[in-house]
Amino acid sequence: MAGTEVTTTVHSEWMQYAPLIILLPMMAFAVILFLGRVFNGHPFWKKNLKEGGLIALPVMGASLILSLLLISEFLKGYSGVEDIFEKIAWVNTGIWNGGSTTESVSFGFGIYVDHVTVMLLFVASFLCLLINVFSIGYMNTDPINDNRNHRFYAEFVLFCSGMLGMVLADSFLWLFIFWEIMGLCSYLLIGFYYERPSAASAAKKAFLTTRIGDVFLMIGLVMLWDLFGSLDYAVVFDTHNIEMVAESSAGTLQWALGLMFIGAVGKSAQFPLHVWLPDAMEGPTPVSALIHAATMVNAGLYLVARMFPFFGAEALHGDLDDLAFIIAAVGGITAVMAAAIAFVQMDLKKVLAYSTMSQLAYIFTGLGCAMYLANTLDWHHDSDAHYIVIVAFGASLFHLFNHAMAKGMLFMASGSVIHEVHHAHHHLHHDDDHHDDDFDAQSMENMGGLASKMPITATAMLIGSASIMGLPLIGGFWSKEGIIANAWRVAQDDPRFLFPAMCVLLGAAMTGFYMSRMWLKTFAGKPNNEVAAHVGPTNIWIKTPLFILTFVTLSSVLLAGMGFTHWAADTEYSFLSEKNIIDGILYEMGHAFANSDSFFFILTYVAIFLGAIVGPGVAMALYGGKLADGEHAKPWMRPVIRLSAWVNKRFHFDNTAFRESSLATALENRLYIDEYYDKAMLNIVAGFSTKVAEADTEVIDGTIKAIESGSQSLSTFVRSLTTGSARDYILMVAVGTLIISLLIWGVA
Amino acid sequence: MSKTTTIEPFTAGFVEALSPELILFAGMLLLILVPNLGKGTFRIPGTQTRIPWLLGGTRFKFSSDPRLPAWIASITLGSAFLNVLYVFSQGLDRVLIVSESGKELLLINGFSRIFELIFFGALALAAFSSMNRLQVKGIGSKIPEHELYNNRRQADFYILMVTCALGMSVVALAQDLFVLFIGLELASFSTYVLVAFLKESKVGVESGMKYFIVGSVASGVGLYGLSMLYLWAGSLQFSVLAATFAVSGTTALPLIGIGFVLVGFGFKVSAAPFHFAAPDAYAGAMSPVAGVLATASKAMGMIGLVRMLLIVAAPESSDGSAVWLVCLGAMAAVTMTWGNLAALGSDNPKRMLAYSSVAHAGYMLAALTAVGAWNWDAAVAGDASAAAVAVMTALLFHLVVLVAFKLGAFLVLSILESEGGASRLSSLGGLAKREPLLAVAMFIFMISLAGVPPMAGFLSKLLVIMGIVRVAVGDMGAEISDGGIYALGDMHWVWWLALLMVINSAISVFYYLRVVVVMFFNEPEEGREGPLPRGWQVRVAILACVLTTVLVGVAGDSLIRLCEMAAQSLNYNW
Amino acid sequence: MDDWISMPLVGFPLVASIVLLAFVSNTNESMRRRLANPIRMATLVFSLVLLTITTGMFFQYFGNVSWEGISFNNYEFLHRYTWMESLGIHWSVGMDALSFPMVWLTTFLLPVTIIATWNEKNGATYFPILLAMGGALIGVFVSLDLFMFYVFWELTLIPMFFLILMWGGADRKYASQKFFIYTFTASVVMLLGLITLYFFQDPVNPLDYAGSMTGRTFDIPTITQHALMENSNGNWYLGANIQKVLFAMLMLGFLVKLPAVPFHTWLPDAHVQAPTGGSMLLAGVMLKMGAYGMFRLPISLFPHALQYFQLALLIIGMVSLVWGAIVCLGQTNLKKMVAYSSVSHMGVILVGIATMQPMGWAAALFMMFAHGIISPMLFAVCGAFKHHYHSMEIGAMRGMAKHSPWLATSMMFAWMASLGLPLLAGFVAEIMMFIALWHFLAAEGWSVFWMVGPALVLAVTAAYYLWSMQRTIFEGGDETQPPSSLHGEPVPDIANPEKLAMLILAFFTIVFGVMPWIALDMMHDWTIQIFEGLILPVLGNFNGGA
Amino acid sequence: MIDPAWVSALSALMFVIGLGGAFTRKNAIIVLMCIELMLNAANMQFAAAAVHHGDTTGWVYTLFAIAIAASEVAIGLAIFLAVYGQHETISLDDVDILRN
Repeated sequence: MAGTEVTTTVHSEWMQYAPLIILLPMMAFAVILFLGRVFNGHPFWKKNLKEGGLIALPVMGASLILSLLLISEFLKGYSGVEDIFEKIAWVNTGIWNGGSTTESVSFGFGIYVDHVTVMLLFVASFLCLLINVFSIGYMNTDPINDNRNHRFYAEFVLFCSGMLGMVLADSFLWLFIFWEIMGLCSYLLIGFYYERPSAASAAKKAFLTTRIGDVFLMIGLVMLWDLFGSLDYAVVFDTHNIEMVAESSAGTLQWALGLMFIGAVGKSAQFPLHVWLPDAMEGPTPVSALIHAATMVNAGLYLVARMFPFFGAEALHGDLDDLAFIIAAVGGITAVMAAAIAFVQMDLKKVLAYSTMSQLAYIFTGLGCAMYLANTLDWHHDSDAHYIVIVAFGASLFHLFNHAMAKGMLFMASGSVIHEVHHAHHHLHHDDDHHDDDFDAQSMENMGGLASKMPITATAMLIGSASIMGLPLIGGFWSKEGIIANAWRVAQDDPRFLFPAMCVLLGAAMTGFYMSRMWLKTFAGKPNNEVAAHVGPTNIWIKTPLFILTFVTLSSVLLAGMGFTHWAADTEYSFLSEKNIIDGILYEMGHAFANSDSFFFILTYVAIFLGAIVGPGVAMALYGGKLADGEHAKPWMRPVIRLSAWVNKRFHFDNTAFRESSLATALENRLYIDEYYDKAMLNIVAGFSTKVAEADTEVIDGTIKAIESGSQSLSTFVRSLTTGSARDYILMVAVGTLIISLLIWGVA
Repeated sequence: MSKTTTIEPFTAGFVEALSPELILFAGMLLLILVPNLGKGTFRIPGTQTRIPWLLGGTRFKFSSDPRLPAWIASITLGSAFLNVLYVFSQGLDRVLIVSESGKELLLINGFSRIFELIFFGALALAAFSSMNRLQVKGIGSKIPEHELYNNRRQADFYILMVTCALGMSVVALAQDLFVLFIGLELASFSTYVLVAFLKESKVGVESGMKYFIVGSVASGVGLYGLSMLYLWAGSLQFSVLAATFAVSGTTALPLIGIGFVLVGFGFKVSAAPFHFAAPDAYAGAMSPVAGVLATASKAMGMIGLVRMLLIVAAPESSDGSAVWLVCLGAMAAVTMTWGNLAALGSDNPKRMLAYSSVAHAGYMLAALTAVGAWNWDAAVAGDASAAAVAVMTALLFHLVVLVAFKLGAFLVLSILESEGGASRLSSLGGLAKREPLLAVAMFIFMISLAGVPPMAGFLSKLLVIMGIVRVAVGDMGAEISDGGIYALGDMHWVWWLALLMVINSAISVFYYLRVVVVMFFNEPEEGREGPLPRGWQVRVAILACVLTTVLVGVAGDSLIRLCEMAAQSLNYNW
Repeated sequence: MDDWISMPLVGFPLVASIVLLAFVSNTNESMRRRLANPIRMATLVFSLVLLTITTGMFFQYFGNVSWEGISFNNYEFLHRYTWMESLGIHWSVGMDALSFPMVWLTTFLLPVTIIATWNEKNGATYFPILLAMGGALIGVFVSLDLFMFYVFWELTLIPMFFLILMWGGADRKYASQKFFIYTFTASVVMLLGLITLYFFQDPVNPLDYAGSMTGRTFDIPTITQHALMENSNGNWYLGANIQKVLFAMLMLGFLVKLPAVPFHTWLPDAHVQAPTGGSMLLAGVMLKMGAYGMFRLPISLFPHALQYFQLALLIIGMVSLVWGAIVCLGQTNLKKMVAYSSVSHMGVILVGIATMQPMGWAAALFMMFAHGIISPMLFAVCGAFKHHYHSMEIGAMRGMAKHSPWLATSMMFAWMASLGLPLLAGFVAEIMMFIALWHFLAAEGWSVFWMVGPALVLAVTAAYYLWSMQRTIFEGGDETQPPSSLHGEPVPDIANPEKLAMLILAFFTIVFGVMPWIALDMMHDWTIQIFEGLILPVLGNFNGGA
Repeated sequence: MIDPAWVSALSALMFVIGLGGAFTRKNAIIVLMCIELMLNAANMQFAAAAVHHGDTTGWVYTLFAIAIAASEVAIGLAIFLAVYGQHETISLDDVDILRN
């Protein structure tokens, strides 16, 4: 077995330093935490090192550079299946199968690089760096964070370490280990404002909910281990090993993967383990951006994507389609549900949170469909089928990429808005202590018409929203269309998939609505109140990452043209190998807008119609509006605002009936799911545990105490026989004499 | 084993053989004479000439010292003890003292010697530490003058101690049941008076009366049993009884007779249901006396039981188990459980120790029961007598070390008693603060009684359990190596006595620990915060007990060997 | 002299503590107060000497001994001295890869405990008692003689009893007695089992080291070797029936010590009342005596019975695991919760044993070790909490992160370590237990529902730890007043010695979490050796599982 | 000459009366008398047995037993006297400070 396999090919000298991608942030964690503990409040620490922010920054930069080097090496043709450096034999142990010998087993740590890895690696390290930059601008300028930012940076870098480690790990075990470390950091960061009860309970909720998923993941891993005798990718993805397992226990494998998928559901906040994500917005905005939009929630997707080799294995042909359906269906449900809840949210970050859930659900649906295709099509031999599978898988990964970039940006932008609204509020009310009375800087009620005041932010938000909505040619459009198309393709094969397919189509329209609503309510129209009118521009630390990400999002058309969907999904397609960029773009556009298959041709336009016209249209009708007089948005935003104003004027309708409907109430209450969970926790779990604790003292310890008190009362009884009267003693002697004599005589 | 020398009384070798007893006798005479030495004169009748004859009258200064009797008694008992030790170190000869008509009277061997060791040791310690216990003028006393005792009362006390020792040693040596009985009565009468010695207090006399009256009934029953045995066998020589028993032991007369005799000894070892007077006696008597009752007196009763059960009604080698097996097993079970249960709720440390003494009697009876089953498995005859010896060794060892920690515990109580009573647990309160070393000593005694390693009490309990289990398991080990498969049901039922015994030890921890907790946790009682009464003698005695308890516990091998040798020298009939 | 165990590791701390105690008890109150500091320093130095020795043993500095590759029933530093010849009792000491980690752990925890409870009252007697505790504990682990083992087994009760009685909480009287009596009761039954085992030897052809009086021996290596021999009929020397009885009797003692449900109720009482130092040693090492004993005696001696009782062990382990965790959830007392979490973790050990897999056993061994580092930290945190806030109630103090960041951080770390966060020591054991359990269930065709318990526990453990943290570290902004138990005094953070102790414990938790192989490799080797030396020869032929 | 068996029977009767009296009577003196009765029963039995076996040792036993009985009475009465001094009663039922 994989055990202690030793390195094979080392491509470049520096590749041996790949573990530093993980280790550097991990060490930075200790350094920042320690220095912060010691030098807290010191001016140099505060001003020059930004309470650790400027220690984290170079470290994250180094991680990014090392990652890029690794990625470039991979793109040069490094196949990545081999380990880069000598594996650490982390745990050596043995098992006994009932025979006359024991088998030795080893769990090692190594690094595994393939196409999925490099994609996630880039996303993680790139976003981590940007968010680090953003954090310096965001965290260090808020007095509420004074003297505790070192905690933020320490936990932040540890989180990055966990994320990068999870991506780079060469086995499911280490994936799980880093996965849990991320969970810890998420917990700590959500609870950053520990003194707020809501933050404390949100942190607990996040950890616990994901923990429940993790439990299933762990069991799934254990089952998987038992099937393959290892958790190393190299072993479990080995065709021969899969064949062996497929022969005897394909059903068990499906169970194992299914349980692992539950872990992904928890981490990626899918129904029914989605409840933690909206609450997690209690953390500082960079945290929301990083963890709960851009990276950590992708871990679940990464895990599912990692399972692809099983679905694609010839030996398991047709064995795993049920699981593929479940993955797609969970995605479908969550996509619609989250989008619906997002309709009624007033909190800027919460809208984004639900949007995140919804978009992740898209990716799950996409992955589910891709896996169904891989599992049912004969794609190893049929090149058409091969193409279909690869594009389906690639589209999901591409959406992951696009969504990560766009959502990271959106959160940062929203953070910037909140930051400035907050400042404006302070400024306005000359509040010098940071008690926020009732003012909620995150509520869209307190915004409106900010497009002119924060042009870069507004632009970023606009581009990001467009990407999420899937407006043609921008960012997520490419991937989203792919997902929808594949869902329907599968639905043609297997009617079960009509459900997720309908969901994603519906979701497209809903996304269009709530994203537009968010943007319009924040940036268009007139300021909703005095505070919004006094918002000013942001600082450079905040602007820079927004700037960069705007361009990345816009440039996803280039990535699409470069065949991202192909090489991200399969090593057979190498980067830039197929066509030149222009050809690629033309090809993709042709594929998207002029599909030769009439079904998909129509589907594309239906999707575009729903996502780009119906959704935004309704939103504009409800929330569109001109900026306040004298305020001017940048030229590229003006058409949007004007359009919205026009639509609003022309098509405005009264939605009070909806807002007062029970459905809206239900949506505002998150469909009561949290409530049920809380009730279940309180009544069943807490109640049961109290009963058990009582039983422990009353019954188990009660037995002990009863024995004790019983023997005490027995003692009292026995001692009461010693009456004090010598007559009784003599009587006892006489009785004893009789008994002894009888016993001796009788026995003899 | 060394050969037996047979001598008649007052012939050559008699003095050497009975030197400890003669020392005691001499000491007794000294105790009578010396405190009475004075300026007494004898007027020759008809004249005015007074011849000083040194008895009576105004005492000399040295003879009026109230500690003099204690010293004499201590030295007497101590030298008797050392004498026995010396005899042991010289190697033992078996000396049988017979009457002119050839009746066996006394047998001096390892078995009897080790009991003498117990008796003299216990009594010497008790006498030595009573020096502070019985108040004497002007020495370490906080008690008012009128409560002090004069030296003549002292002399009485110590004379009784020495006669008690003398009676006990006769019991140890006797080869004739009646001689044994005489010795027993001598010792008993002494203890009756010793228990009732505090005649100025209500509890003192009450305990004396109860102990006397119940003891008299028991010995009356015993004597009647003796007469039945005599009627049956025509002699009370152990050798004759044993021989007769082997022939016609299963008729009613001897069996009931043996049962009656057991009652007499059962009272001495305070086996249930003859133990009732014991707690009352211990509680009312002075602590050193109670200590003697719990150790030496118990050992004396145990001799009787051993002689009766193992020599006379010897377990038959043909079918193994003795006639009294069930009876004694039941008695052992009831005794140990009763004692422990009763001790559990007792608030009076002395009563608690008394009940614990009952429990210990139960353990010893369990050991004796095991000997009764020594030959239950015909297949294992080869090793069985060794098993019986092992149990006897355990029994002897237990009796020896009991002196150290049981008497030690009573001696600690005696210090508190001389301060103003030790009849409530709370009187031990705060002992750790008042005199830490004394509390530590008491702690050691307590855990030793409970059988917690590494104290002597653990080793003794271990030996007893080992003995029982050895008998129960028999030679299964060898059987197994020949291919048998054994389970719990294949063992003899005495194994369950061992289980009962360990469970009882667990119960016993409860009340022993309570003492410890009171000493180390509770505050001293009102008015008892000050230092304890002084007196180095009792503390030396306690120290000796502590050292014995600990040293035997960690290095008891030589004592085990000594006991084994003594156990082997018992003239079994098989 | 190459006996590095008898005098240096066992005799030295015991004698030193007795001498110190004897010396102290002859002094008066004020003298004792003045002596506290020198005695504290002395015990610290003594315990560091012990740590140096054991660490030196690990690095092959003392005795050049490798802890791997010791075949089953062989021991390093093996020395026998006749003790009580007539009964076949020897002072025989030695270590293998089973005992060495425990010995190291003891010597490691001793100085840490001293540091963590640096300012304990009545230091002049407290620290020597800690030292005695350490000596007795080491004695348990190095004993290779049943008698000696039992003596030290019980000897550990005495210092712990006094630690609880003299330095404990309000209800210490009850707790100390309950602790003593409960565990003593179980161990006397075990003693009877040991003695019965002792007499299942062949006196006709006595074993080595047999006593002159009994013809049998207490020597563990000899008995172990003997138990494996076949007799002339081809049966195992100890028949399966008697093995079961003896196994059950011995296990009772160990299960109570461990403790396993339903024999666990002494533990919460003892822990809640015990002083911090007592709790640290109690949870850190004393509980492991139970697991150690299981491996050393019943498992090594009665493999058939182990197989027979496999299901029972699994059930007890599962129940402990689940019950302990659920009870934790219902606790309002911080220390009680931590105590019950120990019950739950000890369940992991039992389940690991019940899997009859080398991996499961290695998991159990590593759990013993890891819990031995983590749980002292848990109790150090609880102790600090109690010491500074004069209360043990969860929720008595909120917003600790603000008032006492050091304590809050330590608590967070310890809690996380205990709930099995990866890369901290506890995780390795848990995942190994899981894998071994599943492997066992799958191989034997047992129901999958056995996994429900452990799975549930993972979630419940997280729940109670997080919930308690929410109510202690978190919440409570400026408007929350410090607990009323402080009577308006300023809220303190933990003192420097406590910080140091926390740092040491945290450091080693991380070290053994990230680099488990340091300890695990030798444990793994031990499990392989026992399987190849004992389990496979005995059970391998006719393995039918349960 | 009377058959020793009759003497034995008589002694058994005496013993039973003595033992029965010992635990039915309250007055310590009477109990002491009952004990004496038991001892004398034994004496009679010794005597009868001596006759039966033709063994003179039995007579010696009897003599010793009488001596024992005498000293027992002496000690007993002394103790009862002391008890009366303290408790002002010698009823066994009323002297029960020590109990349980």
